[in-house]
Amino acid sequence: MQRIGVFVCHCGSNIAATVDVKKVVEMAAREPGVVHAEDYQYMCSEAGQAKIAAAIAEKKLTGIVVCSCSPRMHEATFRKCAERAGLNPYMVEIANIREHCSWIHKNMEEATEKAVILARAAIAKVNLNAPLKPGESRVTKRALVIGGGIAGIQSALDIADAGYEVDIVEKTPSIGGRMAQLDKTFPTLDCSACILTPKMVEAAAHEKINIYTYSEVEKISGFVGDFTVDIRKKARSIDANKCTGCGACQEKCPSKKSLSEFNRGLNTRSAIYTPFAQAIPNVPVIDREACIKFKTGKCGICSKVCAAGAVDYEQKDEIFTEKYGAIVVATGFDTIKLDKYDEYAYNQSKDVITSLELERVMNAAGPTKGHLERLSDGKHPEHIVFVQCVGSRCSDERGKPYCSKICCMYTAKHAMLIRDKYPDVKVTVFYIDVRTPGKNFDEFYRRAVEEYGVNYIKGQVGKVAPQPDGSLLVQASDLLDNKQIKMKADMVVLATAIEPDPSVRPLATMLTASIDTNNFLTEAHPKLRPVESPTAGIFLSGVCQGPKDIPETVAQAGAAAVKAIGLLAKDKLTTNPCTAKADELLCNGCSTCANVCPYGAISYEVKLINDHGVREDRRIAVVNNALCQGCGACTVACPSGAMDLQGFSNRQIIAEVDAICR
Amino acid sequence: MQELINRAKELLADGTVVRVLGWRKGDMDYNPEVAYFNSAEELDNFVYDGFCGANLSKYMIEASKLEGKTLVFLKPCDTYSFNQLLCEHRVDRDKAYIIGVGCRGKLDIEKVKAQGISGITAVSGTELDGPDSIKVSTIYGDFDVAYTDAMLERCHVCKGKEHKIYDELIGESKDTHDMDRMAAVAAIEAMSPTEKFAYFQAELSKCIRCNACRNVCPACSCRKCVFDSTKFDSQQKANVDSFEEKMFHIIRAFHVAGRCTDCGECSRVCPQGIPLHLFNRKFIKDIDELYGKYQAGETADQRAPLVNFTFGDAEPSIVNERGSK
Amino acid sequence: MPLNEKTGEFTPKIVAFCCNWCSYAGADLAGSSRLAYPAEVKIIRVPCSCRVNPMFILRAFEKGADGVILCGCHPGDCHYSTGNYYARRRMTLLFSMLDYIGVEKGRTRVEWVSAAEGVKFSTTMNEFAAKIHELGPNVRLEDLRCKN
Amino acid sequence: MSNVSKIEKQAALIREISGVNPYKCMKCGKCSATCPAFDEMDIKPHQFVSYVQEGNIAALAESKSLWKCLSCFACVERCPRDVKPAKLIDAARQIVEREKGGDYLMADEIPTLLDPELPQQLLVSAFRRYRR
Repeated sequence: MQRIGVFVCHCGSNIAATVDVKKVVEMAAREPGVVHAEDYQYMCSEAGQAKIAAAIAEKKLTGIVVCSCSPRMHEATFRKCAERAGLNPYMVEIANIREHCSWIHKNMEEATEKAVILARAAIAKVNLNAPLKPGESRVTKRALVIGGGIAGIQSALDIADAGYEVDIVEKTPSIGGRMAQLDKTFPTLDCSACILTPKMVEAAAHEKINIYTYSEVEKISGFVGDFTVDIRKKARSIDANKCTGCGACQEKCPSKKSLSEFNRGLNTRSAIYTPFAQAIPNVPVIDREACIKFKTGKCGICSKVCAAGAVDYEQKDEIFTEKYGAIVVATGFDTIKLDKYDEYAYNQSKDVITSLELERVMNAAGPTKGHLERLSDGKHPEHIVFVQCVGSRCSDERGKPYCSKICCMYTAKHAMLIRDKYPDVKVTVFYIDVRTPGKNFDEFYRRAVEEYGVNYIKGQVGKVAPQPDGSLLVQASDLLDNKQIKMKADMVVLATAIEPDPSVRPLATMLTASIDTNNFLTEAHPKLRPVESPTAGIFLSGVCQGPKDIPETVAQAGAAAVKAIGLLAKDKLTTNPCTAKADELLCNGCSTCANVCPYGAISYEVKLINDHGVREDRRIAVVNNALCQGCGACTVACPSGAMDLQGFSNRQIIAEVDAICR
Repeated sequence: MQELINRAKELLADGTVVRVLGWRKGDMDYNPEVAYFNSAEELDNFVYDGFCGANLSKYMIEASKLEGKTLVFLKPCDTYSFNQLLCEHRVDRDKAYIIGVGCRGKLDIEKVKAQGISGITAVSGTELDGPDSIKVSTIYGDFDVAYTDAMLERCHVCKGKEHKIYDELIGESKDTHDMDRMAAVAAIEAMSPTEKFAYFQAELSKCIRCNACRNVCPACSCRKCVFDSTKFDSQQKANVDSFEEKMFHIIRAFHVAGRCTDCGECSRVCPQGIPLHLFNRKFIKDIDELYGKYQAGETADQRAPLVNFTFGDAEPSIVNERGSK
Repeated sequence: MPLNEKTGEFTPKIVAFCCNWCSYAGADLAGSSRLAYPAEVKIIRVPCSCRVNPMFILRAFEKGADGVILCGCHPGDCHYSTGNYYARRRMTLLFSMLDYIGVEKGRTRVEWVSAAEGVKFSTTMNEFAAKIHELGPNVRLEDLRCKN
Repeated sequence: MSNVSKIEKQAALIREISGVNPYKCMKCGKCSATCPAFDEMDIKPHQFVSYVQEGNIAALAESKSLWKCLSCFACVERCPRDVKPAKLIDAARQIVEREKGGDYLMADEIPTLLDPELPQQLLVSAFRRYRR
């Protein structure tokens, strides 16, 4: 028989205001196995934990139930407390009488009754708990960073500087990511390339960093400390060791009609190309869809002009299988498609562009060589209208429900840069709210208004209509004047919502990392563990976790790196002991359980079994505790009930059911 | 029948097999028993006629543990069960020598009795190559009963005359399928919830928890049944109320869902005449309709529907649309 | 019959199995957002919806539960990748069987609730409790011996 | 019925008829930016939402806008928050008609409502919608 202690927390008034904690103590004390019950103001506090420890020692408790907040909040706290007091940490159960009780019920009598029942269920469960001992698994001292933008580069540099090997996998031909496409950065207006390219070079030159560009993660197996990852290095059709990056091939390539991904499709590139001048590695890629040699078999000009003989049409995709202890996800973002926003005429007029496209237009290396001009006719614009919140803060399926966070600032930046360089150009910004929290951010926005004369109008644009004379008619609200405005513009710039890069969804599935309805990766805790995925060993860096600007991205990338370093610094990891376990005497060896195991944790062996005197060789399921994550799929698939889950056993759950239905 | 005995003797004699698993005469003509035969002499008691309905596949679980090969006679429908057991690693193919025996449908003495015939002393004409009607001798005289009128329900919904796994075949089989397999299930589905409940309440109240259904079922082959183990706090108890046997039968059917070949043994052996196959068939019907046609035991390397899924599977709420009005 | 001692009203017993990663967290969010639902709902935490054995559900009914609801991560979002897909098939077949033997359909339900869907959790529980109130006490599946 | 409860009831009724939750509005003004009848209106589409939020249905009922809205549903289509001002306006129209007791728009009322600036189609469709 267990000797159980029950500890009821007031949580200040969070619980005690709606639950009669004394009554819970009184009722719990009557439950079988309970030898001690008490309440306290804050059980999670040092004093509260001391009470628990004291009771464990004095009453020789073999199990404890803490009636408090959600186990997701403090289960770990109380387990550690029990462990310090000499009790196996898995002999602790939490009755959630805050989130699931006091916070949602108003009637004290009802809430108290429910709290008693929840306590009773936890007591019934702990009566059947058994001490569990975590196992150990090894840590491969190497990290994988998925995504080679500023987030991935920063994480990789930080991990490498701590002395660990890092591989970066980047799906495009060069690292650099979105930041490489930007012209200037807010709020300091320094040139994006000037601050990014040194970091790219540093990463490429770092002896601990290995970069796989034009590569994708194909398969991930294993678990924290011991991931095995297949990386597909797509065929570049260029021998990177021979290529000198002279660029002759690109110049001579006769197929020049492909839209440049780097310039957001605003101009074209050759079939053999490096995305931009500062690309790392400075090795071109042949776009086999566009290449004449690949399409017709004739051409081969690039090969002829290559003095180094680096062009290799026969090159094949390669698969590298590597082991990692930690994985940092830094897959970044893209802007949403605007197909569903006909009212902004994005698909009808070349002069309606997204802000990211404007970055390329403003950039000296961009399609207009940095001259601000209309893309339809190359004319200098007289009036530019900026539209904020295009697709952000939308509750319908056309856009995204969240605020994209960066648009207010970059729009102010664009407006300011244009007014600075071309004082003759009139700039109007339509906004719903201007959101500029952040150091020097609001000051920046105010400067755009006060010093640069940018006209901010509160109200949304309802319609952009291309006119026969080539101009754009913008119809919008001026909410402060309660007017409907119709104005002519030469260009319209849409502050388009950002969304996680679509590659993150299949990746999340491979990683078994949770993802939210907007495809942002979920953090383990929104406040306390913001850079970790709930899946152990997976860390989140940059916009894959939520919209953020460059400084925040870099900060988070560093934080994710530190978390990864913390993991890599360990020699061994303790594993979750709540794993599945097969009862050898009951196992049929039928393989049903292995069929449903998502981790391949179940294997079979033929073993001599002594079943109450009958000795025979039997095929028995064996669970690998390092692989098993404790989902329990096997336990239900098993017809004989041989497979059970430690910590959530059939009898424990049934005891809870019985206690609730009593 | 003699052909089977002769072949069995040959195989015993040449050492291919060390024992034979088949049927021997019982106390009554309609009660043959499952038996092992270890020698040519023992085979004199061997019998194979219309009453040899017993599915021998399940016995092969134990036979697989014995030294040497066992000769086993399997009817076409029994081979599905054998395949399913093979798929679940419960039988050893190398330990079995399978003779696929012919079948023209198996007989149910209850069907004969249901025709008002009692005091039965002997039944003849039930052999594979026998006449279209069987002769039933009673203390009141002899009666002729058409073979099909005395057939088990399961044979009216026969899965086909093809053996799915065998080493050799002896005897012609007949596809006796002449009824809609799912008709009875559909009829219950069409009832109101109250009628359904009343129907199953009435049927299951007859259950005496003798466990015959479980013990004969080739899919219910766990070393220890959950209803006998302490793992679920559900150890065998006497039935005291209406729920216990419902839970037992639902769970029993659920545990074999996707694995049940619909061999009909459960209903055949139930001493209370409960149509237990109606539970299994309900799952089969749902699986076929929701997840695509599936026949357990069709081959030995299938993935059962309950250990499989597709991303677009129906949500459980579909029961609200498909179920009772 | 679970009648309130004082009011004589029907107070159902409702068991909610919630997966640890999404739905239990969704219930926590409902709590921290103070989104009320009836106290009749009691939550049992399981690691994944695929941990819920049909036996548990029948057991709850046997012991006098009037409704049982299973909540898990949305299909595709399972913390263990595939658990809820198995749970989905299992529960579909089980519920269909319960319907087949004449148990009222509304007594069982599966709902996918993410960690972010506190509102959905609370509305689901309110709806489900309302449905159970409408159906009244569970008499068809209860083990009558357990009552005094 | 007290005035307060009447206001509450009407506001609730508008929400029920329209199926719209006016509190989802983030006051971006896209409805008014979109509206082709904006200049004709005394209460502008985006203000409609605030009037419903505040329960000021009486003012809505008396407003010209009620009959100036073309029901072109451009605002419904473009509203990023699914607030659908045109549906609120339509609901307000229904309330006005119901208050009259007959629930319906009468044929003899049409000539007085005719406006050369507005398409007659609108009145025809309103007639179809609100007649018996």
